[in-house]
Amino acid sequence: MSRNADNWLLRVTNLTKIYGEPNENTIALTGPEFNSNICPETESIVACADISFDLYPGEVLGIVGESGSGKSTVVKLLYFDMEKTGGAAWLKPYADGNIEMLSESNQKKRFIRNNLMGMVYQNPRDGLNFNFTSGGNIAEKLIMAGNYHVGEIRERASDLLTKTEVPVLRMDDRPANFSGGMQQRVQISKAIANNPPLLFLDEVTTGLDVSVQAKVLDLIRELQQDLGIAMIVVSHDLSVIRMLTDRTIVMKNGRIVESGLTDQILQDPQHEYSRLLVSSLL
Amino acid sequence: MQDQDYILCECELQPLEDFVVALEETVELKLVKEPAICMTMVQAEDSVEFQPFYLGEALTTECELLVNGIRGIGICLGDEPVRAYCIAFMDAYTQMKDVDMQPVIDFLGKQSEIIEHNAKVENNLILRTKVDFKLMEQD
Amino acid sequence: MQSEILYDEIFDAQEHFRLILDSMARPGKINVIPNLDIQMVDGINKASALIGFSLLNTDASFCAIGELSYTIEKFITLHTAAKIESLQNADFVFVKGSQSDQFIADLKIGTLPYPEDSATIVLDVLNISTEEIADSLQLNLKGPGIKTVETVYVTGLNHAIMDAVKEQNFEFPLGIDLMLTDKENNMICIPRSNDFTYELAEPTNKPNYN
Amino acid sequence: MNILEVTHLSKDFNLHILNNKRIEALKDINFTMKEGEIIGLTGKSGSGKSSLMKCLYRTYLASTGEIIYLSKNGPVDLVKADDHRIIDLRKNEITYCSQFLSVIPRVSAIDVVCEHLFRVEKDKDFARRQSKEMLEQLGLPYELWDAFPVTFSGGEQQRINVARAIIAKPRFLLIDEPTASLDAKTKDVVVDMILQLKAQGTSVLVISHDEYTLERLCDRRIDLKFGEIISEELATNQ
Amino acid sequence: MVANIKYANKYNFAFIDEATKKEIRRKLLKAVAIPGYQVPYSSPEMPIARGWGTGGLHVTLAVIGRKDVFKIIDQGSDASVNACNLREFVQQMTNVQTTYDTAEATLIQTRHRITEEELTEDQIFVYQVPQPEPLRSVERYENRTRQMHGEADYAKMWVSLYESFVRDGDIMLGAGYPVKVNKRYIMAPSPIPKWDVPNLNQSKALHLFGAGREKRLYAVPPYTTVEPLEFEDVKFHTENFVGTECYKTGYKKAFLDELYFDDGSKHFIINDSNFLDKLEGKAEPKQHENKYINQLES
Amino acid sequence: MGYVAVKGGTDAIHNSQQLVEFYRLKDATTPLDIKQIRSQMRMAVDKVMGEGGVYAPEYAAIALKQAEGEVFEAAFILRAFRATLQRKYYSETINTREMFVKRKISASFREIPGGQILGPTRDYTQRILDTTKAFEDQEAIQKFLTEFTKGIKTDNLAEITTFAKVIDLLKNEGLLKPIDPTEDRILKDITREAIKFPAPRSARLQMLARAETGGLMALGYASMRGFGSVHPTVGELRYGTVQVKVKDATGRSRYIGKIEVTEAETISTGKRVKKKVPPFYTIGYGLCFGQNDTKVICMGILDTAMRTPDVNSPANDQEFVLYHTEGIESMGFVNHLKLPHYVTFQSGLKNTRAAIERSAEKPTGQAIQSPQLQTV
Repeated sequence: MSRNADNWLLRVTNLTKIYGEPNENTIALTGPEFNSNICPETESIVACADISFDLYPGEVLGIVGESGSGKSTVVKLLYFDMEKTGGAAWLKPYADGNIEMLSESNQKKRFIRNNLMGMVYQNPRDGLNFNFTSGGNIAEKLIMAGNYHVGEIRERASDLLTKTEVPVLRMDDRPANFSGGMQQRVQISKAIANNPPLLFLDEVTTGLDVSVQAKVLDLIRELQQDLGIAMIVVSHDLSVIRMLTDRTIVMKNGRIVESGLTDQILQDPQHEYSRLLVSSLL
Repeated sequence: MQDQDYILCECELQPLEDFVVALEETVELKLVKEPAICMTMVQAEDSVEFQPFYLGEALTTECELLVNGIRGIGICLGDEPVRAYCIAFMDAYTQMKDVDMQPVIDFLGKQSEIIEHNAKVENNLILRTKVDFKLMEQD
Repeated sequence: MQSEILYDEIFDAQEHFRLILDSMARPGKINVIPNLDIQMVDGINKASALIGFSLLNTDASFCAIGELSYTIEKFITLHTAAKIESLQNADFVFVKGSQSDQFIADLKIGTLPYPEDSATIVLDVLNISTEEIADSLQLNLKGPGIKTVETVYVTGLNHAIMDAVKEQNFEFPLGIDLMLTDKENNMICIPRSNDFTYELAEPTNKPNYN
Repeated sequence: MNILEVTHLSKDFNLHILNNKRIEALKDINFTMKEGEIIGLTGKSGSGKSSLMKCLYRTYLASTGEIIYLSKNGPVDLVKADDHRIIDLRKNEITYCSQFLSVIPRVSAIDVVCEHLFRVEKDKDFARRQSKEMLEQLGLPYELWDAFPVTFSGGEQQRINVARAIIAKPRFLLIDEPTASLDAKTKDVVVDMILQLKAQGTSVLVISHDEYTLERLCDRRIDLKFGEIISEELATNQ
Repeated sequence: MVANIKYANKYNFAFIDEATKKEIRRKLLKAVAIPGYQVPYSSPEMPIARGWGTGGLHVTLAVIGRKDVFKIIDQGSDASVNACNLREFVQQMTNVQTTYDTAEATLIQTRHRITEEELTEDQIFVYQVPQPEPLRSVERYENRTRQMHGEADYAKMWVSLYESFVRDGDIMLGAGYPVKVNKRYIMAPSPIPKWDVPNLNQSKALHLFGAGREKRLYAVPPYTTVEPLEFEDVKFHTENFVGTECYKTGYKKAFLDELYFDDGSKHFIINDSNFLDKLEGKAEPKQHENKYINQLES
Repeated sequence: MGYVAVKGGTDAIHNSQQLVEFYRLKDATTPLDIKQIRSQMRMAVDKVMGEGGVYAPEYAAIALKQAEGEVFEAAFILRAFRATLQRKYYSETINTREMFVKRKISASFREIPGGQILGPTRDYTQRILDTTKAFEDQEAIQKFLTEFTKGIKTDNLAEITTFAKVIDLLKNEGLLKPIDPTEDRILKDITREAIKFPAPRSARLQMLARAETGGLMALGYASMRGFGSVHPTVGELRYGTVQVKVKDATGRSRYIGKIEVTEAETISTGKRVKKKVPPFYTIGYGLCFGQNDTKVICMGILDTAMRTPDVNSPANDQEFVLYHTEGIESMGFVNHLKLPHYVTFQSGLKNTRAAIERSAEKPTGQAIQSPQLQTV
């Protein structure tokens, strides 16, 4: 598919999230140049501000930064887990990209989330309902998108579990008793159950053993290749970013300090903070 | 002297009833609303942030009448048809002109004294339960 | 200036409410509010006023718009003690069917968790009938309460109001509910759950053979 | 027609760790390249050959200058073009083959080679067949085909790296030391493969220290020293 | 001097004060306009205990007029203690005519059953609802279930049905089987047996639901689509009385009570007392029709 | 067959009501006078009013008599009685700073303005069963009354005064947490509209004021004991009468009587939300009809607890606290289990029997598959 200015999948402009009661100076007095995202006048916290980017179909975008940089906030805002303070976002498959999705009613947001997005959280508990079986968790996502056929649901669930290397025999077990890596793979199955065009991955390997981490990353790579899903990968770990992404945004104190091709960010970082990040990796 | 409503709500019922009965014969009287019970929602507020809230309802009796064409309204807590009527009557009566108010003033004054005296006695009984730290130290 | 009123707050209110409930449960079903001998003010259908008497009290708010709105508001407050509110906050809105449709966009439509926190419009029209009348708007009603389709004919109703209502009711359960009354105390209701369409009468005044 | 026009290209690095020492990796580079041409980049190590190649591929951001690349859809300045445009070109026209295989863990040799084909080719078996053919030509032992290249020797990795670049049949190939650790026989295979690409219209910029390779491949050579072009000459084989 | 009428207060018609009646009436209209949606209301305490039908009473007393003919049943029976108690209360407070005859009634209050006899367009059917929130079993917090309804976010509910099937080979919900009203809201039909659930669909009567303790009102207007939750391949079904019949009438197409006699023997009897009376009196009451009943042999 | 009795329900109910009366009266003792109950069962009457949410001492006494002393039941009767009466008036805000104080203590300071006034309290009565109460007669009562009031010099009585509040002292010194500007300060009435969550503070205080004492105590105690983090100091606890005024139809402010209330301010160390904010004290507020120390203290604890939501501690969870301390509702619902449920039970029975049958047919260990998936 050729890339031109109009075939973006997700367009984000000036996305902003502020906690507390900001005043008119809050934005101006926070950010990387102040090395803080807390407004000195109001103590409001600028989780992220002025975040703009386009994501293309099938593209994998990385967002990297230290904890508190606002990288997770960005995906949580886009997945409607949080309410934005300002900014806008459009998703092509929703109303042909003509309606700003962050201002839609919750009913419509839910539709978008159920049908057009998937999310994998760092903690499987956030993405999975531990009171349901792993099959039930996948069923939840399928049902949300309108599949009400138990046979088909179970067939799809067993396909997904196979694809993500979770033993199908454990379909009717609750993920609470699974290992961390397996929980994460169930979570991924659930997230991609509806073949969403867009998948968010928020620190998905953090907290897993290194060997398990590698397997999860492989799985994501494979899925990306096989299904061509566009992804936004949030991680503080540059090796994850290097392995998965085409393009990378570097965030600090709630702002984008640099964005570019992933190999360029890694080999020729422009911003002082990116250089620091990269040098700590090498 | 305390406010008229206060005296009429707090005084003994019998003298009030007797006093009103005596006056009734001197005037033309029309009952607009017979004494009936209803509810009053009691509003309170917390003592620090002054957050208003509703504490609960209090049973109330209300009555309305015309004394020589002058409207009198009586409201008091409890199921008290006679008292509510008397308050309404007195409310209208004390708004009348060309009537000798001295008996009314005397009545209210006397009742007020009784009420105040009783309250003071109770208060003094209560104050006996005050813990006196200074005394303990001196001993 | 308390006007005398022969209205039984217990039994008339109950009887009228049952008729309103029936009309709300069966959109398009015409119920007739019994003609009570009460002193009216100009500018509002008697049936609309009776709807107000039956449903309003201090705990509810309303407003009237258009000509004579001040008189109507005073009249209704006097008899119900209901609060007069701004258009944006009113629970009930009394308005003429000939009114322009702009006010509709200001009405509250509720929120997704609490969709009932929304306005009800009590709309005065000239005629409501099951049979076609000259210059009428033909309303085709479909939805809960209706077996197949219900058709009613209404005169004195600006069709732009119906367009505006449709627009406001776009995202069910958000929306507003309609009560229509006419000069003869006929009443129909159109709840937000209703999926209505309308047809305008032919511009030429065709003779009515019925 | 010129497929590439590089004018006043320079690249500085600011080493903030070393007291913000500035290094001028490339200084005012100017050259053009014709469609279907093979240009060899020569010079001692540290002369800026790889930096130049990375600037062309946008792994490095040029400090000044222009790199006008004539894509299928018209001219593009590779210095200023939008990231998405670059990704698009990388997927469809420009391939960069570095000196070292950037290993993808836990992917078999065959699949590493196929990576590009998988993106455009739905039929995975067909892609794998092509990949096998190429590995066979390059003489990679069969038993390694399904193994993970992480553990391979330098020469073996090099073959895979070259194979995955060439199999993509790019319009513009940037290739860094394709023959450095290969035996003479394999060297010839690689050179032949590149020449075959040229025959199909590919333009190639190649870095090599190997005179034999340069001799056989290049239409022209550009010699760099301290980040500047010191000579530009037609190849002897022309 | 006025008479001392202390302690001699008379109760208002239909007990509840007029302001509260108006509030309930306004809320009922909203409930009808948004079928299946639970409207919060003030729900004042009644002289019967919370959980004993206060919500049903609120609705009944807010709609009832002097011309109504009132019937009340509990567990299908006109004579059950709770029904008797409430009937007497309503009668005392309104002086309306009461009846056992389903066809004759204009206003019917019920606990746990829909009458076996078909309801008509002239009837209002009022349910006493103990637990109005169908999602409570999957979400304990009210503000979250509200949000779920608001956004039609019913996946959790469906997954619980799916899991029930996976665990036990069937959707193990009995009385109060959740339904979807007008393709939008999931609603608790009060604990009526599954047998009755299909009779809500496209009913001729108006159905009003009152949950007093939980302070919610909701409604199903006549001629409204009401569908029990079911999967395309795992279907809702009603209670199975195959192989049994009413020991008094031999009738098979009605909801039956299971009785144990003193000798330990088990018998079945028609649950709806008025329906049973009519059959025994050789009358032919018109029964509800639905695809589940229609399949049965009489 | 118990409840299934055909047509027999009505008579049984009537006879049951009669039987209740029989047991209440069968010993033919002197009838309890309402005034007696009101004065000698003062605490029970107060509890009935508090939990009934209606201030009407005489009616509460009647309800207690009718309920044979069951406080729950009496409160319930009072609540139902309320439903039939129009609410005609809303009072002006009562002023507890001008309370006629009958009891006033503080745990946070030794000496407070006006001193520690114990008032009528059972706290120090040593709970020794006083068997002489069995012989109490008119004479004894008169004797006590004369003795008790003897010491009062009626010609030289101290004036009635009002007292400064302990929390005002703390407040003036700037020790209290500044008012949270984000708090929803709207005035809601939960008897007029069902409570919505998150509930504004006005609704929470109203719910607590009429909640059941035992329920409040269980949760307040839990919070102090460790299932929560509020363990306050009683800043001040007051009991006494306050004046009630309303506006009449002509708009004049009218005194209509006084009511007895108990009030508590509990002081806790505030949770710090922002870093640079010092550790101000937070105040929990409790107020209820009648005299009920336990209730207002627990109300104060829960008022504080609910202001910092935390699902891990029941006392900090608004929905949990407010839904489950409503005594009339919990009592009713618990008791509704006594109603016949044979239709619902039958419905469940069908499911259970079928499931047991299915499990008997199915070989153990085999996963259940949907009909379409037998072969998967």
